[in-house]
Amino acid sequence: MRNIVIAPLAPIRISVEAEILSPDIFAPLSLEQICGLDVWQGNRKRRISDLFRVVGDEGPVKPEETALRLEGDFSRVKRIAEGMTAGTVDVTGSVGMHAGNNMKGGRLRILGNADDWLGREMRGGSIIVEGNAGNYAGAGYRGERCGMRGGEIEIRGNAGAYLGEHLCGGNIRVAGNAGDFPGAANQGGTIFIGGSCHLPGAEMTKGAIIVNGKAKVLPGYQKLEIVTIGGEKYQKYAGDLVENGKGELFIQAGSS
Amino acid sequence: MMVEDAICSFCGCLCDDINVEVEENNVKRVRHACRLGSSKIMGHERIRSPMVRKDGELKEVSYQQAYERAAEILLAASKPLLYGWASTVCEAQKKGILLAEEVGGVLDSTATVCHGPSVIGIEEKGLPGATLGQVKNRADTIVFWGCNPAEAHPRHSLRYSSNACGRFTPEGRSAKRIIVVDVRETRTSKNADKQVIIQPGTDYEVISALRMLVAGKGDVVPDEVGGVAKKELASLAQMLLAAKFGAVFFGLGITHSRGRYKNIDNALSLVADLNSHTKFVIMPMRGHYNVGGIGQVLAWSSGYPMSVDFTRQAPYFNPGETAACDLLAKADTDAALIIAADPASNFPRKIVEELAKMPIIQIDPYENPTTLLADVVIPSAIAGVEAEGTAYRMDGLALRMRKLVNSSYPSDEEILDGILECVRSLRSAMRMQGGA
Amino acid sequence: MISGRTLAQGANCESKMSEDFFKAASSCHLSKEDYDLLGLSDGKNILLKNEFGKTVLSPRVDDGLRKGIVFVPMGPWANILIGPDTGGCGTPQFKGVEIDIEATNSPIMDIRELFGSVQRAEA
Amino acid sequence: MIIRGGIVYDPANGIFGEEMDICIDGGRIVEDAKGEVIDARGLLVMPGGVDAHTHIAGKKMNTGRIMRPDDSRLGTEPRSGVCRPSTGYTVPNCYAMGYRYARMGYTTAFEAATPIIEARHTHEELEEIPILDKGALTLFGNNWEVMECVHDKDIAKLAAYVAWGLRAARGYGIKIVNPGGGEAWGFGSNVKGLYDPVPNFDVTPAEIIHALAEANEMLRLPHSIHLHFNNLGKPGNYTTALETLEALKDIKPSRMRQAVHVTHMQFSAYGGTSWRDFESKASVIADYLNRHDHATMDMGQLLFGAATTMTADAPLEYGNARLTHNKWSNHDIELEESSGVVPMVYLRKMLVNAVQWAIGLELALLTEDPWKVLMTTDSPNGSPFVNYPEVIALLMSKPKRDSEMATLHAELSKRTSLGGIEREMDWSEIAIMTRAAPARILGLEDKGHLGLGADGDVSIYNLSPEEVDASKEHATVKKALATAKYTIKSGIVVCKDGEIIATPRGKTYWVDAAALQADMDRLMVDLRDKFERYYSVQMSNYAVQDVYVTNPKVIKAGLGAEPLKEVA
Repeated sequence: MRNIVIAPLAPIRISVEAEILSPDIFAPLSLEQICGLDVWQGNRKRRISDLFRVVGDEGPVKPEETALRLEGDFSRVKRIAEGMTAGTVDVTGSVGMHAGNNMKGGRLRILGNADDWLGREMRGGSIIVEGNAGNYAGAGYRGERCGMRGGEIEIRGNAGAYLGEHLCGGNIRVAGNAGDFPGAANQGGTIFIGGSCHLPGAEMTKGAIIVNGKAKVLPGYQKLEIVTIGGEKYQKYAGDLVENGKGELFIQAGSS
Repeated sequence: MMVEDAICSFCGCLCDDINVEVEENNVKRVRHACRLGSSKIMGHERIRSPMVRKDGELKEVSYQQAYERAAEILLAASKPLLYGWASTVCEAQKKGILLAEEVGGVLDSTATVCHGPSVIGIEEKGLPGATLGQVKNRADTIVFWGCNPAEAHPRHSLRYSSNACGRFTPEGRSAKRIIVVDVRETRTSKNADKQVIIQPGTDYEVISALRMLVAGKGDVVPDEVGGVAKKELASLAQMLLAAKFGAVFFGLGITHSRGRYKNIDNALSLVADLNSHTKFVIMPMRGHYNVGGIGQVLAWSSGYPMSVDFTRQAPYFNPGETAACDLLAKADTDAALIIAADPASNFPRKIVEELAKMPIIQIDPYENPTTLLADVVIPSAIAGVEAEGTAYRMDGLALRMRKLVNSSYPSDEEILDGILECVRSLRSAMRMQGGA
Repeated sequence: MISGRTLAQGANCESKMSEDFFKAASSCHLSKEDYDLLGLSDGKNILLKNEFGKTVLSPRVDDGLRKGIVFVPMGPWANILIGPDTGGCGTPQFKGVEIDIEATNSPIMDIRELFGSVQRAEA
Repeated sequence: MIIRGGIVYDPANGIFGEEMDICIDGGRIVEDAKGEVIDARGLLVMPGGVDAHTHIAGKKMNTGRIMRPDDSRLGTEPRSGVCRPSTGYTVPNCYAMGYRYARMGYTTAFEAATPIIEARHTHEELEEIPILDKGALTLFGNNWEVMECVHDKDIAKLAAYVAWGLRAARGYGIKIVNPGGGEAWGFGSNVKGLYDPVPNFDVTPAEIIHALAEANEMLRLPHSIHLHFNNLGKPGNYTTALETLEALKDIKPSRMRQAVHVTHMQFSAYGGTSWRDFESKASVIADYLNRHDHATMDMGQLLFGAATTMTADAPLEYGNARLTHNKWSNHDIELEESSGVVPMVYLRKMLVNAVQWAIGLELALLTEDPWKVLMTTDSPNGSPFVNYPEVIALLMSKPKRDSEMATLHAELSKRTSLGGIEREMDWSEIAIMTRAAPARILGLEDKGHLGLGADGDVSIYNLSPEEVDASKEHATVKKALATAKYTIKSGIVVCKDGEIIATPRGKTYWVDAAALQADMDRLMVDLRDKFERYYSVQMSNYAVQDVYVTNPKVIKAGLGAEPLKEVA
């Protein structure tokens, strides 16, 4: 593997849009070329080397042979690993919005927290967040009919609102709580929520949502039988019937 | 002199039947307007002169000096916010968009603290609407959901909705059924045929229940939703289905509550569903008289109706990321131009505290709390009273605002032009310096 | 707490530095039940507070409100209690905000006092 | 300016691929000129393109933008050079409208549908569209005053209303959409056909159409009525199309042009009884047009991929939304119209979409006279206008059509006759369908040709018509048409090799028609009453003010007006 380490030179105030922080972009370039890539900070075009220290192995290699390590606080850096197809990105701190946006393959791992729109419209690969994720993880852009279509998102902390909105495929797993409206308009993906959430599966037409904690269930859900999944008992619901939905909602029995 | 059929520049009703008596260039009397409109047209104490803050004090300067200082602030910023725009005319809004492009800023309107969630809802579902005259002529059933027009849009009922008479509604109020859904009793609900009081933050669930009942799937609906008995909701659903022409008007009661845009999204679906059975339309009750206008102008200029980020020279839109409150809450902006708005009063306090940390340019006819924080204050003519121009009514209808009196103040459009010119000359001076 | 437009607040929203606006926007409407419960009849003001701040307002009985719900006209007094979070969609939650209320003898701050404490950075 | 040595196609002047120089001075075509010389040796030269039916401005376009940020993000191009930023694919922003048309060599585009009361908004957007000359047709087919005049059989008063309405809207001509259906939609219903009475008004769609055609000719308007049929978009609707055309046979045009222009015929040439047995009836329609001279049409070609449907046919849009389970905007317009907007994706694998795709091409290829068929996609209903080069390539190349059909549903060949059509259009026919005919059909004397005095609008393509075999080299054709080598607008090079280099302001055509004062007086009694009782705006605030049309080109028409010069 070719290892490349990037770290901010100083704390970042105005957020940086850095869609080029991806194995696909870096793999064929030398370190010097990488340093010369542009990122945007507000209306200013900056070089990577103006804002970050870049060290590591020389290339070129293939994307799948590239391991990118982001050290420090990237919470004000947006669009990390956008569209990546292969390789790995490891972030020791937190990341800004749209990390793993439109990701197609490879692995993005975030030790801190992720901001809103993590894995937006993701198609493949995997994202692991050790901390919390913001709103709209695995969702689609404004007005779009399809959010995440494939791949895996694992959030070991809590997730914000609109988790997996317009989900069309793939799996999302949240160890903690999710906010309002997880799995809204789900059309075929699967969401597991270890904790509680509010109004899951609004307008869900296909797919499944499993909630281990408490959840307020919408009036468009028909209560069905108690089922056992992985040794746990769940109350099964079908819906959302406002959309003639055939989605499945499971809430741990006795919790809601 | 009497100016007839003047257009009121207070709320989104844009009443265009106002008669204004003008004597010696002063408004003497306003006829037909409501209390809100009269107060606006009669006018208040004005800012007298442009001012620039020096050593903590606002000092009077010339317009040109104010424009130059404003241009310096905007060009020094890497992410300036250009905010407001709802209480000025489209001609000024167009200039504002050009300025935002020139300085690479983010342009946002007061919609983001009003009906911004409605816009996001519309992006999910579309807007089955109508002009207000259609409602006046046809509606026999009117729902006010989370809005209180008796206080916020006082002439709405007479001109367009509850009390209006039209071709198929000759009996006016007596033949209409008025329904109010809210978390409290209001002046509007007290005059309704049916009021439904729901628990705060349960709009989404209540709408879902109504969609189920309208579709004949009431058997699945629990006995109580949002604090309202199923029987009560069923009778509401029956009233909706019995309409020959129904209209839903909604306000900030639904956009500002838990669920935000999802509430609107679901209400839009309810109306779409109802159209399988009868005729229904829905419309947001817009507050500022031309908040509709900035949405329209911005949409045809940039493709998006609010919260447009021009920092990378190409429009990018994402409320939640690019709206004024988002940027301020995350300290992700470094200068602000505020026009025809008062964020110091209308934003959450914590966000105002962030705003105060940045250089602020204010363009407004009146002193307000934002003035207390501003570094450059530029007084303007009152659009719709002292300056003419275009405004869009809450139903999207464009009207031309009349000029009622002359003013020595420059219009918003002229001020923005002045700033734009200074931005251009300052930038070319900077380029020449950089090149030398 | 919910905040929103009133006629009086709206009529004075372009003269925000005026006494009329102060009167219109620095009040808190509540049910008779809550009013009596807090013992506000002897001319006391009402203190509203939550994690974001606290504000003193003059209480007004409003028959339209249920117990447990108070209404404050939109404006700088109400906004002290509104959180900065935009919930991912650009708009703070101005309605349905959880607060604690109690009677107080403290005075209501006028508009200049209200903003006097805001830290400004010189451009 | 001299355009040197191009291979010129100017069908209106009988020029079909001749090598010649074109001179422009003062924004117009002249005999001789000095100045800039543009080397066009061997290259395809045509008049600037004219789009006679497109949706580029107004409430429904903006509604499309507002409800589709997913579309707006697709066409994003940053501000650069003389250009402001572009966004959108099916619903571009105003700037992109101008740049993209100009990039394809188009210099004129007519917005197809504006209600009078919302014309101010339409002009606000038209003003923001750079480069293009433009105009807007005005909707009359569901208007209360119209239906009342029709009911009273008072054609003179109707003509007065049309004249008044065009003036109030700064409009160019009479647009009729699903006549009577828009009014019926006011209470959620529709009209079923030509002779189904409009609820509450006791008139039929047939009567509305015929009366408006009579009024149109009474006023000697430059354009004929511009008609969107009833029952549009429904299987089996070709009978409505034929019935309507028959019902207009007796209209005597007041000028050398058609009596009716039927728009986006593709959506009205449907056979079958449902979407299951849906089939093309294009050949029947084309056959009718081949035998009759009172009607012209535009294709309304559908292409696979994203579209946004937007039309004053509101009930159709509700049907679309329910069928596709997509977002739905509706907009009813008091006393005048209704309308809707629904996003759409046309899929290759859907047989219905494949048949629709074939119908548009069949219509164009089976109609013998290219002067009767305009190339359009009813942008953005059938496809956004940027895909015109694809349509042209399909018309010019049988191999391209065959290779497309090979990717489509096997059943397609049973539902259409497209596979058996050998015709391949040549550059003369393309120049007619995209330049000469739209200008003539609209009645634009200075457009669509390169005769002396015509507007100096010229497009030059990086393609040699003598060397390129359009049938085989359709990819080359498509590429060349997508990016003009030069687009010249009023003598100014606005686009060079696909790059926009100048953005002059275009003009806006509108028709000022005179009616008899006595009729106007009678009309005013009606209108005052309507404003008093029904409209939500005052009469004095209704009409579009001059300030909204800053560069007008006013065409005089009407009773007592000078007879119009006929188009060549």
